[in-house]
Amino acid sequence: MKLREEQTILRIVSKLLLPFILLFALYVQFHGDYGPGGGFQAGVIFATGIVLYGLVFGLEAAETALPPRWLQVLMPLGLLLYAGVGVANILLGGEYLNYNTLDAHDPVHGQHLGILLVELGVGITVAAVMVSVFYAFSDRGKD
Amino acid sequence: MTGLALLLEQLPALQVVLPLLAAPVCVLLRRPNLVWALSCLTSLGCLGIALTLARQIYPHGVISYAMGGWAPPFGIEYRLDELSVFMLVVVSLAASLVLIGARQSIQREIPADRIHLLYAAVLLMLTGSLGIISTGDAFNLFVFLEIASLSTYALVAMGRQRRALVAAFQYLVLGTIGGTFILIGVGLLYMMTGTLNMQDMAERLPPVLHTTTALAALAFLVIGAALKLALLPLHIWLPNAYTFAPSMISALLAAISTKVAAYVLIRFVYGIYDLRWSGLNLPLNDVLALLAVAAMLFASYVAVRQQEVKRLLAWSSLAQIGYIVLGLSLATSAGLAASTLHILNHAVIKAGLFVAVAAVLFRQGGSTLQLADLAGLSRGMPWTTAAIIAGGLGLIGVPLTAGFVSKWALLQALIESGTWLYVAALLASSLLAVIYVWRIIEACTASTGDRDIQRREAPLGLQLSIWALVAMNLYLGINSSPGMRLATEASGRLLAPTAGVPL
Amino acid sequence: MTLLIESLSWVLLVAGSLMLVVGAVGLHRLPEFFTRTHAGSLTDTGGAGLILTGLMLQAGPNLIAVKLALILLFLWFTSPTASHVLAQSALRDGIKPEAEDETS
Amino acid sequence: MFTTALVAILIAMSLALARALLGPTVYDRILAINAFGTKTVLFIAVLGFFNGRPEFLDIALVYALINFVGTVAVLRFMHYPAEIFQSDNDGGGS
Amino acid sequence: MNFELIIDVVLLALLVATAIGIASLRQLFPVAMLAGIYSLLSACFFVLMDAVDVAFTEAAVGAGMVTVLFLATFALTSRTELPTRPRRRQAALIAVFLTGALLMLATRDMPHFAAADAPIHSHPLYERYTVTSNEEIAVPNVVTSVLASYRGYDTLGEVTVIFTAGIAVWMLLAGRSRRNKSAKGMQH
Amino acid sequence: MLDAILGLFNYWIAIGLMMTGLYIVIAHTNLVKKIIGLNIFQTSVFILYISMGKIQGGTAPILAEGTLIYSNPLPHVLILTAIVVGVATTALGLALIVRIYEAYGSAEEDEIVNKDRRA
Amino acid sequence: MSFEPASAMLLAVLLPLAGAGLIALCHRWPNLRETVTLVTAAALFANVLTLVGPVLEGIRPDLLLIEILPGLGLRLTLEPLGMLFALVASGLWIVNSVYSIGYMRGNNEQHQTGFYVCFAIALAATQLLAMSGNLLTLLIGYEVLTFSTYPLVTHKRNAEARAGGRTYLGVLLFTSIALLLPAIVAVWYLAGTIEFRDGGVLQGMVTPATATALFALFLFGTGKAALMPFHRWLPAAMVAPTPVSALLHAVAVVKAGVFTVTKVAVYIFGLDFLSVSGAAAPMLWVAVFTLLAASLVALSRDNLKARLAYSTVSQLAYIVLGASLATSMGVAGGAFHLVAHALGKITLFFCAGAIYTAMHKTQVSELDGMGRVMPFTFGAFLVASLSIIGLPPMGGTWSKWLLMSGAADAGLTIVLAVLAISSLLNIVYLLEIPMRGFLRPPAQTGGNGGIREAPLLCVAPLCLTAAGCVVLFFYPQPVLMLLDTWRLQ
Repeated sequence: MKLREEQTILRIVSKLLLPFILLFALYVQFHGDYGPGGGFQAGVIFATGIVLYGLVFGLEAAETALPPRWLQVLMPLGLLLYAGVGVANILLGGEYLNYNTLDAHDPVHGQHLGILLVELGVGITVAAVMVSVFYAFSDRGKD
Repeated sequence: MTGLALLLEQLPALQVVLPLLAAPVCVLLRRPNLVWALSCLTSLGCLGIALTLARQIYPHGVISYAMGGWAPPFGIEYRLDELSVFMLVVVSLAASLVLIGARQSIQREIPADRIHLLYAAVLLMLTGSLGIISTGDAFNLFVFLEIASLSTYALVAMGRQRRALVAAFQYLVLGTIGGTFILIGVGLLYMMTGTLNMQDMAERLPPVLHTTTALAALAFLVIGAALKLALLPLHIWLPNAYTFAPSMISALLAAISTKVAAYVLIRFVYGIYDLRWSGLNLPLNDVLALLAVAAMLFASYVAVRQQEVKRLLAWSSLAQIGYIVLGLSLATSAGLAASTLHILNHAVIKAGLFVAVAAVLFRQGGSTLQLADLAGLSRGMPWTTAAIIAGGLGLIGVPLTAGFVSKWALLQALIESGTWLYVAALLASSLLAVIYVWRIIEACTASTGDRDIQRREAPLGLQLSIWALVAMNLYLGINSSPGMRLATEASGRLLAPTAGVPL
Repeated sequence: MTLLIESLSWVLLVAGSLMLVVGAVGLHRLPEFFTRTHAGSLTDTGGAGLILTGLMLQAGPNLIAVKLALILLFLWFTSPTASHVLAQSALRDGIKPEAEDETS
Repeated sequence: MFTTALVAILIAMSLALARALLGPTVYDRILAINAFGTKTVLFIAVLGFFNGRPEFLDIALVYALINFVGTVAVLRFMHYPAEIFQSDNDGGGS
Repeated sequence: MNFELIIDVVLLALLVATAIGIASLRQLFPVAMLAGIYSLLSACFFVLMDAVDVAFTEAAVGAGMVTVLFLATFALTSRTELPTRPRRRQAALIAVFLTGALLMLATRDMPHFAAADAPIHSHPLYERYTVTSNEEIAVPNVVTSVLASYRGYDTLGEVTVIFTAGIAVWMLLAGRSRRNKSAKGMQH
Repeated sequence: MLDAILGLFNYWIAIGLMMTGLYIVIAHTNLVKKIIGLNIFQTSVFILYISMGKIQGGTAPILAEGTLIYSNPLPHVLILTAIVVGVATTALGLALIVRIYEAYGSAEEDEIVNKDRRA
Repeated sequence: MSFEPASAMLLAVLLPLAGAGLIALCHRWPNLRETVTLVTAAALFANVLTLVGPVLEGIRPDLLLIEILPGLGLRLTLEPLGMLFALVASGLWIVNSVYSIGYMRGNNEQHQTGFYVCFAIALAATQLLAMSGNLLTLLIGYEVLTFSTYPLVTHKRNAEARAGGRTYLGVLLFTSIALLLPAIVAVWYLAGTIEFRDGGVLQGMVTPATATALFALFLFGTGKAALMPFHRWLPAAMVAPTPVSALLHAVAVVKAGVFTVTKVAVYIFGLDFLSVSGAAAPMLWVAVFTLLAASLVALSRDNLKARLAYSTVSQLAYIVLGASLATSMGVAGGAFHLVAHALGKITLFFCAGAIYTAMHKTQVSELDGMGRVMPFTFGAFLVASLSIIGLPPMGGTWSKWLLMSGAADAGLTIVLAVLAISSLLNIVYLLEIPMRGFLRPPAQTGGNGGIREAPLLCVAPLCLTAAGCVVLFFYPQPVLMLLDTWRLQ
């Protein structure tokens, strides 16, 4: 097919954009304290990047870049990270998700640390779920 | 403070977090038997925690737990009173008893590579249900309601027939509408009170009770909860969902989902609002009672006409939901106690019946069970037949079964409030129950005729689960004073007059 | 200096707005798909370019300007690409670039 | 001044939406919707300045990105569903 | 404020137009894209209402991921829908108008839009979040501090919801080789 | 009167949108369209919530120098969560539809019901 | 045995249950199984006999087993009425068991183990019922009896049996759930207790109108008492094997019904309250109507068992009538009739079964001349018929006498007349059978090969019970003594 030739422009542009997108996702992830954004949005943007890659270069290419096996680990991992922070708080003698306990001397720093970890957990799970949902749908059409 | 005492203080959170942690671990573990064992342990752990909490709460009263250390109403509060701890015990008990027997049945009905996901979904459903019960925050309730609902949709869809998918979809659409209605209701309430904490809401509501906004909020909350509860006429999703779900999942659904929805309804109409408030210019109890009566009669009637056992049981559940709603619509302590007790009793009875059906299906294969397929059951699986009979008698409300006690309590509450028509309806519904139960029993004892069915009893795990549930059923029927006392105390707390309430 | 930048950005903004409106009217009024593609591209590149540059002048040299530049970059990359692919698939789909004949 | 730009953008949005609703071909609609997306990006950008809090440009940035992905997705799924579903062995490349 | 109100009105009008378009179009691809537009528009509206985080999310999710999923579903299923049946339409209209009437009734006693003295702004929660949080958590984005700390438990629930959805989709769609087996099973 | 119209306008439109969404869910037989309807319904509820949080002359609740009025952040937080719930539901619903289509060869409710009835 | 009376009561309930378990275990060895049945029956009777002494002394053994709900427990209390019923039921079980063995083996019936198990459970239920200390316990015994006899009724497992079983269960459960249960809940609500107490618990708690309604609920609710229009189950249950019919009509089920009625009248309403408030009056007429109508229907039935069934309906109405008279004499008459009718009717059914076993005849019109072939059977039939009609020298005389005096006490002359008419009807429909047997010439086809009785295990019991009818006339003291104890208190 000459499909691929027709889409040269699309391929080049996408390849150019992709690093920006992933970088932007990281930015949103860690800039959430100061501006709009946070783990959830970052996860979605990251997933969108992978989706773009999959759309343009095919599912298998995407699956090589980010194998489904990883996703199956990352998905529960993010949730465990979030819930684990809470358990850590309990072990440190506070209520569940009481981030103040994370830093014995400076509760505000504890809060920052807690929010950072928790948002990371959100981001990981969301990105993994979104990508794996996309994979699942695309995978279905292979017949 | 010792570590143990410290841990005791954290139990309200651990109750919900335990299955929440176990679910992702299940996904990571992947080995079916391991995952099953983990789920069983988790649900038993939840049961243990619930019982420990009950031992604290029944003598000492409400426990408030501030999530994240933020005092309510600024953070999310877990607020456990007698009713919620009662429900915690019911849910975790039903989940443990069903899960113990689930291994073989699930193995037979679900593809091997999805079993660990299925158990994870079950645990998430448990998480959601326990979270709904524990929380004192209206929005948090919505979130956990959606966790429970989403996992339930997925579980229903895992049924073997293709109709399971359609049933799950129907459930999803209606469930989401219900959830969104609750979201609207919570939003309107938030608008009028400025808070999300249910306790705080209840305190700030009386001055604005006359506003149409507050009344509409109640209407939305009730409709939303009724959708999740499958109260007639919002019931259409339930028969299909129960019929086509994997058989052990039907047992879980029957024991947990609608019960938790009933709890949500009770929370809304008594925990936030109070049906007895005179400022409440809505004929809400009458409407609820009428719907309940309609459900009792119509659903029982439909159940009588069913040919498929799970569907029959599903319609019977709809009728039993009617009992629960009828009790709570009375707005009396006795009525609410009867409802609460019936939540427990019906959970045990129906779970037992569905597990027994699962046992039959395990030996027979297939995914639906026609009444005619039961022929010869009493010879091949006499113990399972006995369990089905015990459960059926419980549904009718024969003395010495759990069903009798709650029916007795409900009758008494109805007579106390002088609503003789409802008494008549309750009795009529019981009579219809006699008919549909008897159709099952007759089918079980019918001779096989020319067909030769080779059957033997289900594997030990399933039997264990069945007999634990039947034993619970009989125990609750014989020694129901403790259950009744707990239910009465629970309803008493909920109806206790609080300051500033315009009665 | 400030005044100069201010007025320049003002001019750019107004010009961009004008271009947007014209493009949109074109999108609406032009007879068939390919001509409308033209109008659309005009808006996306020209109008957006002008307005974003105007905003950049407003913002001054800081992160905001960088972001605006990024947006512009995105739009300039993606918009023509999208139009290009769209036109291509329309062609493949059998839509002929004939101005006279507006059929559905 | 931002007001002018906002008004212009809103007018453009309305016209694009009208085209999207009127059609007549699927491509007309997609084109219009795509153009609409671009306008939304501008709208958000200008609105930030109008409100005096221009640091929220991230949203506009995301829009620009999403818009592109959306368009690619439409074209992909409309015409070459087989292609993304099928492998494209050297496609990953680089 | 007045000009903001005009923007507000225009955006809402566009939203209504989009919604009607979605309801009436039967070519499903444009419908999916219009749904994306609907999200974009509501996100613009959210920005106008100062809800930048929500707008961010709505844009990324509603216009991005969800639209892609819709499109994928259409590609896997059908691209046009059948016309609705009149009786169904009537039933829908009745249900919808009942709900609408109830909601309209609810608006009668609502605090007015943007009124500063509405209960939700006078409740201590508001001040705690917008003022005190600066000392307690010291994160400039109040939404983040409320989301991740004050109501962090809600967010845990939110992640759980997403996780549940992930598991559910995986359970339903993964594993192509077994699917053929189960498809055979379905046809008995 | 005008005051009431302006003061409640947003809510009324949100209600109108909700009704449209609900109408799509109930009236349309295409399953995907139903899910789209659900999405519209939910998004309209979000609009209702977010309208609630707006304060006259307020700005986004991201703390900055100077004495600013911030709009109420709590509805924003709630809706963030609600959006996620919506996405999750949508994803699950669509996955179900894909499976339904594979099993029935149709994504129209009426046809599916007919096929079941015939079976 | 030196049990405490209270433990003996508990034992009376547990013994048959244990027997049922043992019978099920002895599934494979029929002889052992039947031995277990007989031993259990004998042990039960002996055990119940030990209770007679204490009860005659005026002791009321009382045992609270468990509290289901606060104030609502499983409670056993033994008073003279219950003693009488327990005695009759356990005594006749022995006879019935012997007969069953003959009948079941004679007819090669299926599922014999299940048959004996259900029988034993039914007996346990009657004991529970007889010794119940409150309405709840009574209800439990009542329901267990219903469910345990259902498999007996549908013993044949064919369509006819299932239809009969459906009517049986339908009527009994309908009445108990729709009428009896609400009546009990109402008593609980109105009086605050559902214990059986001397003089009743309702006095002063309810208005006469409520009392009337409640009494009606109780009487109709006790479907086993077969008051019209809830009598349909009784003829329907005739599809069962004859020993079951004997159990249903003589020993357990119907007697449980009338026992319930009498016990409720005496210990819940209290005779004084009942007569003062006039609550029983309407039901009196229902009983009278049932009595006459059932007799008339019996006349028109040719099927022997059906005729006997309607006769039972009519005879039960006597006992209900006795309770509804609300005088101690009337109740005593009813209670005595409980015994007399039990003995008489079980004999009649045994005879019917014997005829079926030996000759396979079921219709009255086929019995011409059979008396000469089966002299013992027909002789016993004659004796039992006379007893039921109430002619001396049979036990039934006393009950008719007591009932009539009761009616006279209450000043109800019409009732006297009705009793007289009914006795005449009894003569017509019951005596027709021995008359045909002995006086008519045998039908052409019938063999005249001398005496051809049913197996000994069938004939011996029926002779025994027929003898019992006679003994009861000459020696009614034990029963009267028991009833006296009750009246003294």
